[in-house]
Formats: sequence, C-alpha cells, structure tokens
Amino acid sequence: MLTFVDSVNEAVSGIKDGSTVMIGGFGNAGQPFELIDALMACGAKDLTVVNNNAGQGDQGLALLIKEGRVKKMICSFPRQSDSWHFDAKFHAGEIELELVPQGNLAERIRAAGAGIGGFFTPTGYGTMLAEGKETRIIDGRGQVFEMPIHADVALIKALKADGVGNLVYRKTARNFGPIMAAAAKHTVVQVSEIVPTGGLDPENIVTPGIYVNSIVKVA
Amino acid sequence: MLTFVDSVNEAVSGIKDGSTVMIGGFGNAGQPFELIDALMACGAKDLTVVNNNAGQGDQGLALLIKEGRVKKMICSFPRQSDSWHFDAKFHAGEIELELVPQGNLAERIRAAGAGIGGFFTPTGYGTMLAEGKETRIIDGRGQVFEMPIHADVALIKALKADGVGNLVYRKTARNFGPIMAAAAKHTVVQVSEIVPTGGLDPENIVTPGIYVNSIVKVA
Amino acid sequence: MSAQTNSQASIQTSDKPLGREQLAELVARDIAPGSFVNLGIGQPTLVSNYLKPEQNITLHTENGMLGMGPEAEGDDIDGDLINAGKIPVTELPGASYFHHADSFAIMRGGHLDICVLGAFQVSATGDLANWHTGAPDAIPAVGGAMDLATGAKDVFVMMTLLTRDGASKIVEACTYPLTGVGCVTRVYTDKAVFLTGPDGVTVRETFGCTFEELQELVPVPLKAAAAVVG
Amino acid sequence: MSAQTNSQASIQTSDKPLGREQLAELVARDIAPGSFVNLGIGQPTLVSNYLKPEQNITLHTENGMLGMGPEAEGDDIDGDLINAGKIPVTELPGASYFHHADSFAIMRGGHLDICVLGAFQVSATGDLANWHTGAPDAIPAVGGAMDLATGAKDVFVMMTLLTRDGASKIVEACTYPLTGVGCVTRVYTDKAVFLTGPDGVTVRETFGCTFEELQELVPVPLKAAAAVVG
Repeated sequence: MLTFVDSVNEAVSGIKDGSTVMIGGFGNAGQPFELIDALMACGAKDLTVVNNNAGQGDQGLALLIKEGRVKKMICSFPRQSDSWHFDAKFHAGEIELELVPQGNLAERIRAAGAGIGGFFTPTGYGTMLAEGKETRIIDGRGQVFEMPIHADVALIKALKADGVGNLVYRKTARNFGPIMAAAAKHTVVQVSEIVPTGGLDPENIVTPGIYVNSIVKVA
Repeated sequence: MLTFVDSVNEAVSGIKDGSTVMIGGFGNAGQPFELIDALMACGAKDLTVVNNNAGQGDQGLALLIKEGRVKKMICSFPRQSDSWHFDAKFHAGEIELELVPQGNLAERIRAAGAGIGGFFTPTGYGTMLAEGKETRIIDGRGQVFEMPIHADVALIKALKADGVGNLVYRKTARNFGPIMAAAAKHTVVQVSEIVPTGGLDPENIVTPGIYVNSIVKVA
Repeated sequence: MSAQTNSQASIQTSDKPLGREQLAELVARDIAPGSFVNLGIGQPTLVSNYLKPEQNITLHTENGMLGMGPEAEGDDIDGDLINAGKIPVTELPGASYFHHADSFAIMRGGHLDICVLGAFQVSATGDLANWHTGAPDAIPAVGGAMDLATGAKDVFVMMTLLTRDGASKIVEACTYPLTGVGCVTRVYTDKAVFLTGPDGVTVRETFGCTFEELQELVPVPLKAAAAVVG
Repeated sequence: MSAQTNSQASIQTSDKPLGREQLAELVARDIAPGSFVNLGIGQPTLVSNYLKPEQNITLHTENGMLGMGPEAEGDDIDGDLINAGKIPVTELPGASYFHHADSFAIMRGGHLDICVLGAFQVSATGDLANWHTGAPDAIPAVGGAMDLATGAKDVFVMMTLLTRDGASKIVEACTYPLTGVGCVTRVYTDKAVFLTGPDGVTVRETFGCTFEELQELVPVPLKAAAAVVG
C-alpha cells in the first residue's frame, strides 16, 4: 500500500530495533541522505545495514556506525580513506562485516526481489570470499552458491515519482535503487519531484509502483 | 561488433545447421516476422528454437516446424488452437519438446545473459516439470534447480535503434527482446527506425548496444 | 450440535447457485482496495468487469505490464498492446512496461497480492491442478500458471464445484498433474466459497445449498467458517 | 639455440623501461577497435587518455553506465554522474544508464571485451591477486574486482614488474589472497608484456632488458612469443 508522507521522520517510522535496512547509493550518487538522517534520529538499533560501502566522513551511515546502532554491515567496499568510524568499530570487534563482491551483492539483492532461492556464480570461486560456501563445477567453471539478501526496509533516492509510485532516476544515481526497492518488504523513497499520475512515460518507468510503499519529497 | 545490414537475408546469414536460435515475441507482439522468414529462406536445419510458443497458423515459426527444420523446441506454451504443424510433428515423434514454465524460461534466458550458472526457484516444485531435476528446501520452501539457456543467435524486434545499437521497444512488444539479446552470442534486431547516435535518451535505453550485433531496418 | 446447525444455516448467503458473472462479481468485491492483481486467462478475466474505480486495483499482465486497462475496441486496438491471452487491451494512467524477466520477477518475488486462476482440481491442502489433463496424447502447455500459483501472496481459484459428470473438483489429492503445491488460499465455486490451507478446507458461504448438502458433494471434511458461527 | 637468441633479441622493443604513461599508451594501442572496456581504479584509468576516437571504444563503469566520457571539469561536474572511483565524469553520445544488477550482468555475463586492472601479483597460470594484502589488521574491501576478473573476456593487468623490494610480482603461485583463478590473459609491466594462460607465461616484448635479463628477474619459466621468433 502506497502512502505519500510529509516528513522523512514519518517515512522511516517503520524501522525497528534489529531491522535489516538496505540503503541505496554509490558514493554520494543516489544516497538518500535525508532518510539516513531520519534513521539516525529515530533511534532504532541493532541494525543490519546493506550498502555498497560502510560510511564516509562524519555524516550519514558513518554516524550511525559511530553511535553503535549498526550490528552488522553487508557491503563490498568498507575501506575508504575516510571510513574511520567503521574502521574503529571493526578493529574493536564491535561490528560484524559480511564482505560481498559487488556483483554478488547486486545479484543477491536482485534475487531476493525476483524470488530466487539462490544461484551459482563464478565470481569469488577459489578466493577466501568463497570459504565455507558450497561450490560446484558447471560447464567447466568453478562456481559458488550465493543466497538472496532480503531486507525489512529499503531507503532509496529517486528523481521523480508519480501518483502510483512509479519512479525514474537520474544518471548513475540509479545504481542500487531499483533492486533494493524490489528486495525489501517496505520501500521508502525520497524524491525531488512528485508528478501527477500519467506524467511519466510508461515506456520509461524504471521502478514500477508495486515496489514502493512510502514516498517523501525532499527539497 | 555492430553492423547495420541492408537485408534480413544478410542479417540471418550466421545461422548454421544445428544452431540454437532464440526468437522474440509473445503472440504477434514483438515477433520478428521478417527475420523468421529469412531464417526460413536461409535453409539452416536441425535448429533448436527458443520461443514462448511453437508457432501458429501457416506462417513464420509454424512453417519452419512444418518443413522439419526444427529439431527441438524450448517453450512454455506449444499448444494453441492453430498450432497444428507443431502438433503433427510432436505426435509423429519428429520434434523434441522441452516444456518450461514461462517464468523459468524468462529467468533461465536472463541467467544466461547475466553469467549465472544456475538457480533455485519454487516454480514447478512438486510438479512433473521438476521430475529428474535437483531440488532442495530453502527457507522452508521446496525449490528446483534450473540452468541457463544460452543461444547462438537471437532474432528480435525493437522499435528504434541508434548508431551504436541501443534499442527501445514499444509497449508489450518488449517482452523477451531484452533478455534474449543478452543471452545469445550473436543478436540480430529488426527495427522500424534507425536514429542518429544521441537520438535516444540515455535514461531510457532498454537494451544497451553492447548486446546487439546486427541491425536491419524493416519497412 | 445446535450451534453447528446454526452455523451451517447462517453461511448460506444465496438461495441459488451463482452464475459465472455473479461469481466474478463476488471475487471482485473480495479484492482488497489497492491490491495488485493478475487475472488468469478465461473465466478469471471476467472479474475485471466488476472492479470498481474506488477499489484502485492495479492489474498485471505477465507479458510485461502493470496498469492494464479494459479490452481494446475499434481504433484503440494496437497489436503491440496485448494481455497474456493475446487479446488487445488498453493502458491506464500510471501504467508501466517491462521485459519478461522483470515481469515474472514481480510474480515470482511475491509482489502480487492476488492471482485468480481457473482449475481442474484443488486438493484439501491447497494443491492446484490447472494446466494439463495428463492424457497421454495431450500436448502439454504450461505458460505462466506455475509462476502465478507459486508466486502470488494469495491464489484464488474460480471454477464450478462439480465436473460435468458430477464429480467434485475439490478432492483429497489431485489426480491431474499439479501446477503448484499447497498454493491455493481460496476457491470460488457456483455452490460455495472455500478457504484452503494447511488446516484443511473451511466453507465461508454456500449458494443454493446447506453446509450439509455441500458436504455430501465434497469428498473431504469441511469446516464452517468460525467467524460466521457466532 | 641461435634461433632462440634471435627471438630474445627481437622482442626487445624499447631501450628503456616504460613509464606509467607510456604503458597506458601501449595498452590503449592494443585494444581492438570497437571493444567494450572497463578500466579499473588507479593506473588503468590512465589508459582512457590514450584511446583514439577512431578506435571507437565504449567504456563501461560498473556503477551503471556504458558510453562514459572523460573526467568532468568545471561546470560539467554533476554529482549524479560519477565513475566507479567516485570521480565526476561525462556522458558521450550513445551512452546508457542501468541499475547495479544490470551493470554487473554486463560484466559477469562475459559481454566486456577487456578489463584493465592493477595487481599485487599474477601467477604463472593467470591467477590474480589485487584486492587484499592479507595483513591481519587490514580491513578487506573487494568492490567489483572479482566480478571484473571473472567476467571479462580478456583481463589485462598493469603493474610494475617488481615490488619496491625488488621481488617479482609475476610468481609461481600468489601469496596474497586471490581475486580470481586463471583469469589474467595479459600483463603489462614497465619491463615487459607477458601473455598468461594455461600454457604458462609468454613474453611478447621487453623494455630496456633482454629476454635473458628478464628471466633472471622472474621466478617462473618464460617463453618468447612465437609470432616474434620468425
């Protein structure tokens, strides 16, 4: 059921202690900064967060990690020049890390949305990231079994939404948005613009409204 | 390598005896009629054809089947009121049928293009279409292991192409086009219009040119 | 015992069996506002005629569209805009198009609230048989039936309760080849609405027969809906 | 023996080791016209400066774009248009955008002709180690390296041949954690270009050293390229 809400705080109110939260964005492109700030404000803790990175600098996801609200990160690239809050928590043994090759991260999120129970991929075969995982040889190539990543809530950013929740994105800010929207039970979207239903070309919808639950316009 | 060719006959010239050929379309929407006619004319035989159906009436794929050029059909819905040529060949034991639930057909084609070695799906579990296949229980649900479907050549129809082979489609004629384009070694596209490079909005490309090898404009 | 008799009487909501159109109207009325729905080929398609605009239902068609409108007529017929039954349809404001894998991901990923399907048989535990007679010379054709049966949150079946020969289509175990296991949640028939699931078969309401008369027809133990008993 | 001596002499194509820019220029020259290419973060990015328009190369960036143009400057900088290194870039005519799963499907499905990556080590059979030092206190970060290594038709590595300590980065077996097994097809270094594969390591050309001097540096048996021998 789709609702348009007036504030980012209301938009994230469904996030509880222990929730798994997917957060869109790659670098700053597509990051739902305002929704992350609202997640910070709402107080939910023991979170599992799925994002490509593990926070940068002293804002957004990095702050959430600093405050000890994140129990586990599922990501592909936690180490960056300014990922000091994650680094500190990790070295202190206060945060769990599931490191996932970026393509496996994307495909596992996609699998969750598409109802796939698991899949074999050559990525990671023969590496330490396949340790403990089921493997098999298919058509002569070693492959690793990977499971879908589901989430309770996805927080994503899009360019525009129409009245039924159809979304379009902008350039490389699209990144994880469409697949996270499909993989979460409840998808919250911050958009720059809301247009009337019929205002987006049906040929060009990237995320159909069926995947969207809450929309908030962010100035 | 992308080439623009002048005739449908030239476009299908890479199809050899024994080739696996994917043919786009669902009903008449998106069916590359002219390319199928060219495939008929080129004489290639012992074909494995991947299509949602198994031909209708006395044209296109149905004719190819009638002439004994198709060794095997991989499809989800071979039986239609006017699928008499397939019916006759099937009852005569002269054509092999791999019957695949439509969603498995789509997902297996998608898997081929995406480099997935195989996947588990609940679709078909406990039915005769899962007989002989590997199964397992994942998260409490019975699931069936399905393998990708690769092809030598895909024949599809799009609305427009630009100079680098980017494609857009029209309404429900999109259907299997984008996933077949990605699953075949060589993708042949018939389009209604060729526009200059830059003439399609990068946000709205459905099939990027990397998946396209031959383009022919059909009046 | 008298309570049970009361309950059996109270769930008879019509003096006569329902016709096809009445059944379609009933199914339409039971679909929750805002639902995303896929209507199977054949009888289920009739349901669309009874959906009210204020229900705000979005129809999905597995060949690649959300926001499907009514059947197209006259100048609105467009060969590129068809439904899963290959019939020309129309596009409503807010529609979207996508390719076949994305379309089936909507079904298989559990995003549709309801699909409505026809059936040959439904078992006491919700197994569905609707794609293949199993006859040795029949050419099997499955289409999207297994994906819908397995993927939708709720699978509603519409069928006559009895075959032409008078046999119940609600059975202990399906004798026709299965479409899906334990997937059906509700069965709409001319004589009754049944709720199916792991706990067996519950009768929500009957049409033109009593609970006891219905039980005579159906070879699996039936329960009357608790909500109606009171 | 003299034939081998000849071959060893003939594959020295430069008097001096190549600098980073010269190496990038050489890689750029070796990319076949019309190729689809992904350039890894760091040194491989330099290759884009030497691609000629007539080569008609299409660059892919794994965060969701084909047809990436040069780094953006001044007013062209757009926070929504970045590459995998999170640097603002530009869009060329014919570009397209897609989501992350579709973008990695391009890589993982074998559709990229070439990816160019940096490396810590490459083994005699083409194993690649480029993502993790394996140090106990290091925070591992893999990004798209494993997908590129496993997915591209050809994996080119660019690196100095020797570590700061003078150890060869071409090794019998990698001691650093692997990125991919048997995936590297070509290694561009300051001192030589190597072709790697199941048959071992072949030297295509040397820079500032002879084949014999090169063999002294590298602890795996080298072959001179057959094509150059004649």
